[in-house]
Amino acid sequence: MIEATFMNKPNDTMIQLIGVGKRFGQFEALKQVSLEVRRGEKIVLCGPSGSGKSTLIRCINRMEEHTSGRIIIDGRELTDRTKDINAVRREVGMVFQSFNLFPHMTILKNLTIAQRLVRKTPEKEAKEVAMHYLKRVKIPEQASKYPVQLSGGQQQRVAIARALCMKPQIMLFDEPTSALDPEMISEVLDVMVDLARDGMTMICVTHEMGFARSVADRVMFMDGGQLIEEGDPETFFANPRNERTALFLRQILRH
Amino acid sequence: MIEATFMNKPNDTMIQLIGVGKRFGQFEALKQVSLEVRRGEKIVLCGPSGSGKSTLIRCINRMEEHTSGRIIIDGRELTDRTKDINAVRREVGMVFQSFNLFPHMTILKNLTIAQRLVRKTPEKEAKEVAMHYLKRVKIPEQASKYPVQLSGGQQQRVAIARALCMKPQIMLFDEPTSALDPEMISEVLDVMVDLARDGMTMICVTHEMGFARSVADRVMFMDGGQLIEEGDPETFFANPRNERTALFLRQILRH
Amino acid sequence: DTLRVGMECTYAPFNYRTSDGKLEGYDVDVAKGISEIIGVDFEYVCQEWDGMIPALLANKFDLIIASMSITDKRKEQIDFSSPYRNSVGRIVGPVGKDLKLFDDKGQPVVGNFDGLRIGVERASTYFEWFSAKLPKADLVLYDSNEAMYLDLKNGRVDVIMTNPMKAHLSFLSGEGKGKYEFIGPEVNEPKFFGPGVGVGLRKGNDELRDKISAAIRKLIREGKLKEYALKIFPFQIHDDAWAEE
Amino acid sequence: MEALNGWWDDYLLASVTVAKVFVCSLILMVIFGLLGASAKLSSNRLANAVGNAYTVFFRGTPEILVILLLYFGSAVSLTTIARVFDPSVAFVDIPPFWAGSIAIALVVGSYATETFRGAFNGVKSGSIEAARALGMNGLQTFFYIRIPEMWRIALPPFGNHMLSLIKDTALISIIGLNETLFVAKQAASTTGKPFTMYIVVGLIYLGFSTAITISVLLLEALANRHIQRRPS
Amino acid sequence: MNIGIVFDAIPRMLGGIVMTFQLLLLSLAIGTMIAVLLLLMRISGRWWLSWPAQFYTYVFRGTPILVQIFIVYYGLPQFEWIRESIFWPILRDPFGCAILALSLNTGAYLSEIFRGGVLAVERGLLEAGAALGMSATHRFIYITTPLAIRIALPAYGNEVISLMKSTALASTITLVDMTGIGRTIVAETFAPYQVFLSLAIVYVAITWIIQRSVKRLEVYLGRSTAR
Ligand SMILES: Nc1ncnc2c1ncn2[C@@H]1O[C@H](COP(=O)(O)OP(=O)(O)OP(=O)(O)O)[C@@H](O)[C@H]1O
Ligand SMILES: Nc1ncnc2c1ncn2[C@@H]1O[C@H](COP(=O)(O)OP(=O)(O)OP(=O)(O)O)[C@@H](O)[C@H]1O
Ligand SMILES: [Mg+2]
Ligand SMILES: [Mg+2]
Repeated sequence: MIEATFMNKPNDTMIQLIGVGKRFGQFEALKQVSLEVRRGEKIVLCGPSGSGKSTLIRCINRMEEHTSGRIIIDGRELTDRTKDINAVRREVGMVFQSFNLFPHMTILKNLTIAQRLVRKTPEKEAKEVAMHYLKRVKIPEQASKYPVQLSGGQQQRVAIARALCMKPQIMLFDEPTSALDPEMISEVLDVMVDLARDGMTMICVTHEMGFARSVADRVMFMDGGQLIEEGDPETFFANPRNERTALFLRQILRH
Repeated sequence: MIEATFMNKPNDTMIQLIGVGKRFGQFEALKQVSLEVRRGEKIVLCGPSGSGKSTLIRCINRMEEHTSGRIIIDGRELTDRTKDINAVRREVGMVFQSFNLFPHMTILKNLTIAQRLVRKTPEKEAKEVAMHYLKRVKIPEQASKYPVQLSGGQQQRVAIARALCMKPQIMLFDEPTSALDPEMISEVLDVMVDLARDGMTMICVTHEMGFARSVADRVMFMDGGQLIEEGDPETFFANPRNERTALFLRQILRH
Repeated sequence: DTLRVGMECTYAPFNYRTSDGKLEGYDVDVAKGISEIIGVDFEYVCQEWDGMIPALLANKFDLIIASMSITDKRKEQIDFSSPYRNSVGRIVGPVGKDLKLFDDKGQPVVGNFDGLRIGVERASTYFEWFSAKLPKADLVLYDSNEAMYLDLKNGRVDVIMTNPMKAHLSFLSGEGKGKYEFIGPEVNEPKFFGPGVGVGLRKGNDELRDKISAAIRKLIREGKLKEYALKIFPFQIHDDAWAEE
Repeated sequence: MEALNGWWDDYLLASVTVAKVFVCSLILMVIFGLLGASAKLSSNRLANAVGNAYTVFFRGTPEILVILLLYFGSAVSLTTIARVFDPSVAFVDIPPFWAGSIAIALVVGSYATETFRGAFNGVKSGSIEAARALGMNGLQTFFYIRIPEMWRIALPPFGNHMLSLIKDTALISIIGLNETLFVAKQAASTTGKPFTMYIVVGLIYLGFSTAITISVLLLEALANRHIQRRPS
Repeated sequence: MNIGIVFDAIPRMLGGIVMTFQLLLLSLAIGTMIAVLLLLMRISGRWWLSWPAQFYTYVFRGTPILVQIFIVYYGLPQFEWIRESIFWPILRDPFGCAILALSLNTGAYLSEIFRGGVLAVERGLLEAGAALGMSATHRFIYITTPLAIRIALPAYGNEVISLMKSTALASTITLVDMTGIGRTIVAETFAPYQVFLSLAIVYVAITWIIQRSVKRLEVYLGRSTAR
């Protein structure tokens, strides 16, 4: 895969991981992970609990620091230099399993605070941007409410809008629907499908296989800190080559 | 349905609800629910959040007291008399969404405590029974651990074994897999399928449609405190007659 | 049969505890003398000054032998034996300040107390005297006498009013020597300071009171009180006339 | 430092007094706390009112006042009560040791009331439902499920209550209990070295607090051994 | 029991309420500043800042406030150099001593309360802030601080009440706060029961007022988290 990298124009490569490792003390959460994501590509990441999926995407916007290998985002390598990190983070939006909306701020404030502090956008413009994305996730009427007043699905859509307000090049999703009631899952997935159609570069950790089938360019399977298998969704689900992948897919699809 | 009751031999009817209602203050959580479950029958109950599924099965082992109608379990009617209630509860095992293992007791103690206090089983025999059911749920090696040291799936299997130790005639499950990670769901469902094959009478609140298809004799749909629709799994999923059922099924099955 | 005797235990040289834990002082000697004569054992209870009378009334002990002056106000609450020691007050202040607090007749000059911070013990006869004579005085109230000397030395109060015998012994001839002195004459108005210091008891114990008074007179007649005083001071601190009924 | 010569034995004896007061008031505090919590949790309105009045009064009144009130007031009220039954009673009285111990136990007990109440309510209702579903009766549920769980929840705040108790013992010097601060007052007046004398008291109390803190940590480890996750 | 004493005593004791509140508010303000300083030291991640803060908290929480007051008031002047230092005008004054001892003491307790609040702020929210590119300072100001205040408020209220009760000890170092006046009245009237009981009721009333105010503030600050 490293060879392949040089074949693409650098401009086309949005995320590049070269032999990335991550240790927590003794424990190796990521082992020699290499990966390349092109601009506009949609990746779905799956795998058993503890396999390192969250760790992987958290390394990509440096919520965790990788301990070996190289990570290059849109041509910028992630190193220890803080300046760079905030610049990179601006390009990478992230949506968490548990929404993590700021509970003491209205929805609108949630959407404008980072714009104002990080991008120094003037108040008025920040509000316009916020309303634009709130419309996009179909809840402009909730702008003046507080997070607890919204349902889980609405909160997660706000979280997505909040990330979009920073106009990132890349969106990372870490099990965005797994904390939701069954009925609310689809409204969030709808928004994500919509984003995908717009050409956003996305990495999404999820076990929603319907979603994977309809939007993913590649599905990847992780286990024990390694990328074990990847492929386009149809062949991946129909004919997993790897033993472990097959077992996992059987388990989550059987019932 | 009330008519139908008189057709069966009483011996064949395990659970009988006649026009059961349940109020919480002003709010009517159950409205005129009638239902009959034969010995060995497996019922899957589904429906949107707040529709009264939990309330219904909690009334069956009198975790809640119904406010109107009659509930008859294995020939015994549930009334205010405490003696009777504990006798009935012994016949009815219950498994909760959040496992509810006693955190301060080892797995073995979790399984023996009620046998010893309620059934007055001698220590040695209680332990044998416990180990028997731990083997049945395939984790005899965890006997001396504490609940937190087990994964969610393992904890739920212990909870099932704990209920089985009381040798109940009926098992009630309230969303037993909804607090579990995707991979652990199947290990719990496996145990439940196994139980179903053994001829246990079961009522199970779940949205695992694969499970419903493979074991349920009848699937029932609740909404607004009423049983709206029922049928055998194949026809229920393929051709829901009711508008509301169809909408619900579309939402949970789409992605 | 024993009686419990309340005292401060920090009021040297009248009643105080030595580092090896023994109670000593003039009050203690008097108490022992009385105990011998009336043939009752005493047990000592230490109590802060401001709670002395409430504690006696609450039966925390049966007698107060703690250098308590016999005043009319106190007599409304408790009974006293006949006196066993003089009761006077005197102001102590820094050397060399010509404060002119008293006129020639020994009466306080009200204006000259202005701006002075004056230390007295809470619930003492000195406090009563100031309240009556100089109601505007800036009084600082202490729970114990020793704390007052410390604060005088530390400059937290400008002058203090206290028992001259005690001040002479515990302060003016020790730590305060050369720096502090008596200011003005002894103040001795029976209206405030009473006829002297006596043993306090709850009302309604007349028999016991008379026994104790008799014992005190006996101590005076036998020269015992003089003996106790001379252990500490070069002079006696009672009036021989008190030996008469 | 030589100022301390001759005072060490007094400090030692006084420390023993502090320890005695601590033990007595600890026992009383637990009793008051449990009584208060039961009163507040009870469905009886009178009990509720008494429980509330108890916590409101003792949480709002400075400890020193409670001590003075009990020391001076107890004799007055106890005597009045006693005379109702036996007019010949002259005086009933609580000595400083007991007046002080009861006073600080009453104050800290009012805090413990809330702790115990919270711990009773804090036991996960899931465990209790499971016990009921298994057919265990109310008493069995109480002793086998509620109490062990409650103990774990109540322990950390309970440790704080013990620290409050030990520190409040210093206040009993005000009514003449011969404890460390009282010794220091006398020693300070005799030697003229107040700093030295009071620092010693501080160090003694620091020692007591440290011992209590360590014991509570050990007890917590014991109570929580079952929620230690497996090493991963 | 002589009720007249109570009617005489209450107005006189209320005269000391100003002193009680001066002690309370001034030492609360200074104590809060000390607490913030200690908090910053403890979460700085530098051992040479965090250890002294921890030691300070340990000492001041491990000893009785009355002993601390006595050390400051009676103890410190034992040393010549303190009496000649620039702090003497403060230490000379019993009011200054009371404020000093009370603030140092309450600062230690408050710093623990603040730390509890800061630690209780959900990690996920800070991560969300970081993921949006907010700097550590921004996160501390806009996320940690407002949420920590909300979390710590009830405990802060309790500490205010504790502090108010501790001000009663100022009467042991000659200050005439409500308790000081009460003790003087007792010494004059020899009626401890009536006087101390009415004094206790005044304190309970003040406690109630403080509690109500904190509750209101809680409701006001928590309006965003109420459904
Ligand atoms: N901060 C940390 N300290 C120590 N170990 C960690 C830390 N974060 C993660 N790990 C470990 O790294 C491994 C991978 O964790 P990760 O969260 O990436 O898994 P995951 O694939 O996202 O699992 P899940 O599906 O449960 O979210 C796990 O074994 C986890 O215990
Ligand atoms: N103890 C109670 N007091 C008041 N209302 C209650 C109580 N328990 C349940 N309810 C109400 O009864 C209704 C039915 O609740 P129930 O828990 O049975 O729903 P459910 O179908 O199990 O939903 P879910 O899928 O969310 O578990 C809900 O509106 C709920 O708010
Ligand atoms: Mg994860
Ligand atoms: Mg439910």
